[in-house]
Amino acid sequence: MQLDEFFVTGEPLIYAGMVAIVLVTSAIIFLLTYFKKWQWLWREWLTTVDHKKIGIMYILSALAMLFRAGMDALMMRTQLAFPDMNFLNAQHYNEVFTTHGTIMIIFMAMPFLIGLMNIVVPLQIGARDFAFPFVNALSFWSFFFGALLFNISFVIGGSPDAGWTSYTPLSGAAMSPGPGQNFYLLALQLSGIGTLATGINLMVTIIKMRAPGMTLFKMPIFTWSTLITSFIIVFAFPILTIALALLTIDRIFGSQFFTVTGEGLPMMWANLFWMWGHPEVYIVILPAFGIFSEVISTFAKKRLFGYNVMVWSIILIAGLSFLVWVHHFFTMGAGAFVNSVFSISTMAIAVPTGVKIFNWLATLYKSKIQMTTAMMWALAFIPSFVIGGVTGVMLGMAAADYQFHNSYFLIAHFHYVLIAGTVFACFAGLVYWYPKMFGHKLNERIGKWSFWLFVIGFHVCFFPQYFLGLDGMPRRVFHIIPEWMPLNQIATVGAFVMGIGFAVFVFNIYYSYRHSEREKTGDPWDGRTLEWATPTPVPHYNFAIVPHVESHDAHWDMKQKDKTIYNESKLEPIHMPNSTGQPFIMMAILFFASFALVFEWIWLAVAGLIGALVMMGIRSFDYDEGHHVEVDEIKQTERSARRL
Amino acid sequence: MANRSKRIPIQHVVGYVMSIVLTVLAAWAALNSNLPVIWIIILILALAVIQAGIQLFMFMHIIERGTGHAPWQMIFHGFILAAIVVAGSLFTMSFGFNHDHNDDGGHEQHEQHEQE
Amino acid sequence: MLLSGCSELTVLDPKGPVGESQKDLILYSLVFMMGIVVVVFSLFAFMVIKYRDKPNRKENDYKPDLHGNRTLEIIWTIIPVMIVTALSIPTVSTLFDLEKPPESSNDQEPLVIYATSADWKWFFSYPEQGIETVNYLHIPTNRAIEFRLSSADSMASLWIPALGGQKYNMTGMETILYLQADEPGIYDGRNSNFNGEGFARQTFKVHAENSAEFQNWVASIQNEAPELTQNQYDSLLKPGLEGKMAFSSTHLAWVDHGTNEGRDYSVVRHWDAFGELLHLENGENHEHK
Amino acid sequence: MNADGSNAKPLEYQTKEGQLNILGFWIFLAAEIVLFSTLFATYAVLFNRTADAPPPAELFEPGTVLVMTFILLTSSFTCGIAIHGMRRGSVKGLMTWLIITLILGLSFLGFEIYEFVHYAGEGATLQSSAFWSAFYILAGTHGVHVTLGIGWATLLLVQLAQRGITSVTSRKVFIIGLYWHFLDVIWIFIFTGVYLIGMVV
Repeated sequence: MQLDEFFVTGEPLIYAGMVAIVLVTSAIIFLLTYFKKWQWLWREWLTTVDHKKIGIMYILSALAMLFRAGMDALMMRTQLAFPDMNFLNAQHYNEVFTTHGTIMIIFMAMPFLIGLMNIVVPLQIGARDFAFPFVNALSFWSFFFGALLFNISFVIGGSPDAGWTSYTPLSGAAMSPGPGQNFYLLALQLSGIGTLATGINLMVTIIKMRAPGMTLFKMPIFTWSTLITSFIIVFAFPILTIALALLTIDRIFGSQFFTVTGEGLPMMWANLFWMWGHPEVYIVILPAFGIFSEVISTFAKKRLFGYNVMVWSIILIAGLSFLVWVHHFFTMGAGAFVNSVFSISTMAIAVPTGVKIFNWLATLYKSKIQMTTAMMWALAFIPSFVIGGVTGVMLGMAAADYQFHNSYFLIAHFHYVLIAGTVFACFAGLVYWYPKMFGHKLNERIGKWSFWLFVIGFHVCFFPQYFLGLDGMPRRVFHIIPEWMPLNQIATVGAFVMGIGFAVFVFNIYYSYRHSEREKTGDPWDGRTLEWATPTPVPHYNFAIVPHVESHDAHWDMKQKDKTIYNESKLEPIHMPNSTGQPFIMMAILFFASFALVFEWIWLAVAGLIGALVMMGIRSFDYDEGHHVEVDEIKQTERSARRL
Repeated sequence: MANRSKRIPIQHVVGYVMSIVLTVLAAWAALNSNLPVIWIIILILALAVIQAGIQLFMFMHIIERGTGHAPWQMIFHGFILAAIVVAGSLFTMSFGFNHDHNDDGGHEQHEQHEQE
Repeated sequence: MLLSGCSELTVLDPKGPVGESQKDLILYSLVFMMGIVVVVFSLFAFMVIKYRDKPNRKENDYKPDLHGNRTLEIIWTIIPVMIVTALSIPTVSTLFDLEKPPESSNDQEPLVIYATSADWKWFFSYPEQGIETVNYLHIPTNRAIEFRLSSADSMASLWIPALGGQKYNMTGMETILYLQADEPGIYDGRNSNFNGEGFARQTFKVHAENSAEFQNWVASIQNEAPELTQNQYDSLLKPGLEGKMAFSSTHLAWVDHGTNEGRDYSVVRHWDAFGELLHLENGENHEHK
Repeated sequence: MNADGSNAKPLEYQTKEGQLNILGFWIFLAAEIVLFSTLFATYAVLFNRTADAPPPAELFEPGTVLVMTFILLTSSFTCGIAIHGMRRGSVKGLMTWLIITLILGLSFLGFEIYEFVHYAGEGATLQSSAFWSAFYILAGTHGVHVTLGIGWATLLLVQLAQRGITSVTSRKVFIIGLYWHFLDVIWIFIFTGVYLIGMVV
């Protein structure tokens, strides 16, 4: 293969990207070497199995991905600002919207939420780590290398360009030759392994490792939403695994699943993709509901209204999420009967969701609302999400969907639910749990600036898109006609305001790191759940003594009764797992195997696969039992953390 | 466990014999019986479900209380999802389209729906 | 102001009975949605303004342990159920109606047009008239059109927003879409389902005209346009952009991409061409219509 | 099955870690059910789409398939006996029956490879049509699972020889037992859904 086929050439924007990548990489290498931090990096981060550190790595990666896919979004909005704009050509635009969608869903929204789950769930249920810390590290590295594989397509080989849904036959070998689609398939496959493993891990953790006294219906609502999300992951991701595998085999080994030749059935890809894809939507929205519930009840200083109903509505939504996938292709011609069935099941989801909205509003009733940044993100969610929700019901009406489908109406709808739902929740959750993670709050004043910029920008960007859709503007076109210009320009302005809001958010992280007051109490928000009972910084074993829980606002209860979870006389040695480099190495090997398969270098891929199997064999013979933290060490840690 | 002390695991032997019998029965139904095709399919699928049950309950001890109720609940939901995936795919992929070998088949289906 | 603005939006200003029924459904649902939005927004504003934690708030207005109310919860479960039911009934009946030709033109047989998508152009074949057009469409007003949709290669979707909703074009199978124009005019039609580099340019104009004018147009094509040969058709199928064309015969004589036999007709002929980039920039070939 | 007190629990359940691992594996198996069901769905939808290749009824051989089924059923039985032996504390019984199970597994694989080669010789390959792609990938995925199971169990045999029955090895053996029975469950459905129905329709 020629070097100029290997690297992407001919695009000034991509050359600029290459230069930026080289500069940033060398800067990181230089800094690590200069400050002699390589060993620290390996010991403290790359080999860690501590759920809190893994969670932080998830969130940092997700923020980086948000930046990358956000840049994609701004490029698209720039291209669409004028009818005669020639900033991106057709091919480049197609690549940009494909990577934007894929990264935002797979490499931003999910890892961000999984990162928060990593940090928070064991703390909320009084556990000392995940059920399988080793697997947790494996999951993170599988996501990390999957994201890396997807992102290098940008400079090596060429990005995928068939949309994040990658519909066949367009994405098959006949119509999309070359490595682009292989990057998509294998990167998703690689990170999918980790997601499935995380789902199993979280389920076992929540089912088996709760503190004594914490029955299922005394779990904090975020833990509940995590449990249900894991359930969806466990049952939805295998479908994606198979769909991706079949298309990969189609492309690389010439089978005929989704092809035009050999009586293949391209429709089947859409069917399988959305059988995973619709539950996937709930994988990223249910944890968001959990976060909002926690934040709203904390800053309203009031118990969550209708806890049981909130839980059951999550369960109901999860069940229905597996029964509505056809609404993504009502227009495929399956006939009025099939469409009627799925139309009704789709609209049925509005019922439990509506109930949740009213329960949040009722939580605010007779409360004492504290307008912190986290609370503002949560409050902004309610009206914004309602707009997204009601337009979702409109899309669910199949007969009307024939007009909405593939138009900007749809684009506006899913950005309204995914940004107002998931992204607001990520920000709310990050601001809320930030002191627990880093030992200091984010600056409130700058936080509110970023909030207002982002939220106003969001509405300015996406509200006009409903009307563009009704005016017949289809999604994924790389240029507009003059009639659509005014609304598009408004949207573009909004997008840039959102971009500024994000920049201010990131600046706030830096500013607060330098200037924020350090946290002393471990409970800066007067919290309600167990994670606030731990000192800050959280010791690596989380709880010196596993607490006994009596209600779902465990910490609130303890504060009312003047109890604490710490009692020096009851300390016992704590068993903890050892750090290990195996997850990192195993996934690095799989990364190279996948990379080889992208370019269809079969023997190299096979060698990599064998390498990964060997690593699994090594793991099988690994009888590392972990270590014990002795009582004296616990005493010392707790005294300094609790400032006793 | 009751069968822990026994030398010969009765439960396993019974399960094994039953699964052999069920397999032979299914093969006979499919290859040698004169039942209508649809009944054969229903019958052998039912036999398969019974056999799967034998494996799960008699060999895999799915209701053994070593880890609580979660195992059988998860497997149960797994089978429900499997039914949704298979039946749902057939449902959505075969109705209403006018395609493939018989050009008129789809039309007939269209009309049937209209009458419904 | 909002409403007057809305009536200029294509989808809400339909020119035929199919689009009309969809518009009615959309406006009907919009009423419910507006209702929900108004209720939720007012409750939200009330809560956020009234229950902010500010100095000299009345202490008896704060009930930290208030945690549920069964009656209320039942009420706000039942109301959404009722709304969903109210939306489902017209949705289902419209769905079944859309599978038939519009009733307003029951007196005539629908005009059959095979609409075939190929990367990135449209072929419209009129089997009864024995003519075929590329990238533009003439239809008579006040008569149902039965589009038989298929694709020579990638999946596309025929969408004429002024006349009604869309359906997919797929190779190896046929989907049927009924549309009808009641007002003469020129409308925008396009492929709305992303299918590769030339996607944004896979558009066409629909000329809706009264029956007599339509017959005149048909006659002029029949008399003046050249015959479509298989060779020419094969080269037109090659992925790329084409201008408007008309022929006095149809490609259905040798291939119907909506059947199993026709499914891979284009792909086997142009296998290598699908990988080649057009290097399509904005502004180029823009005025091919 | 009878309920029992915690002190009577088999060795593999006695540690917290053992319980976590076994539960985790059950959840994994639930995910595997969905994974295979996706392949079954693909197979069912693509049924009859044989294009120019021979239809399945022409190629499937009832004899071979029945023999394969009996081999796998027997291996599932011997695997159960192995676990039974483990719970009685007999390392020798456990290892013997496990080795028998693996030999049966290998012969199953042998038949499957023969079968695939035979079909390919008749003109039904992975590439020849949608139906045959679905057939090979469904049956092949099961075959790959069997292969991985054999490799995995071999590693466990080494560990058993080194360490005997401990809370860790017993947990590992119990889990691979679950895995092996599960593959039998999947095979029952392949036997019924693919071969029998393929020969009937």
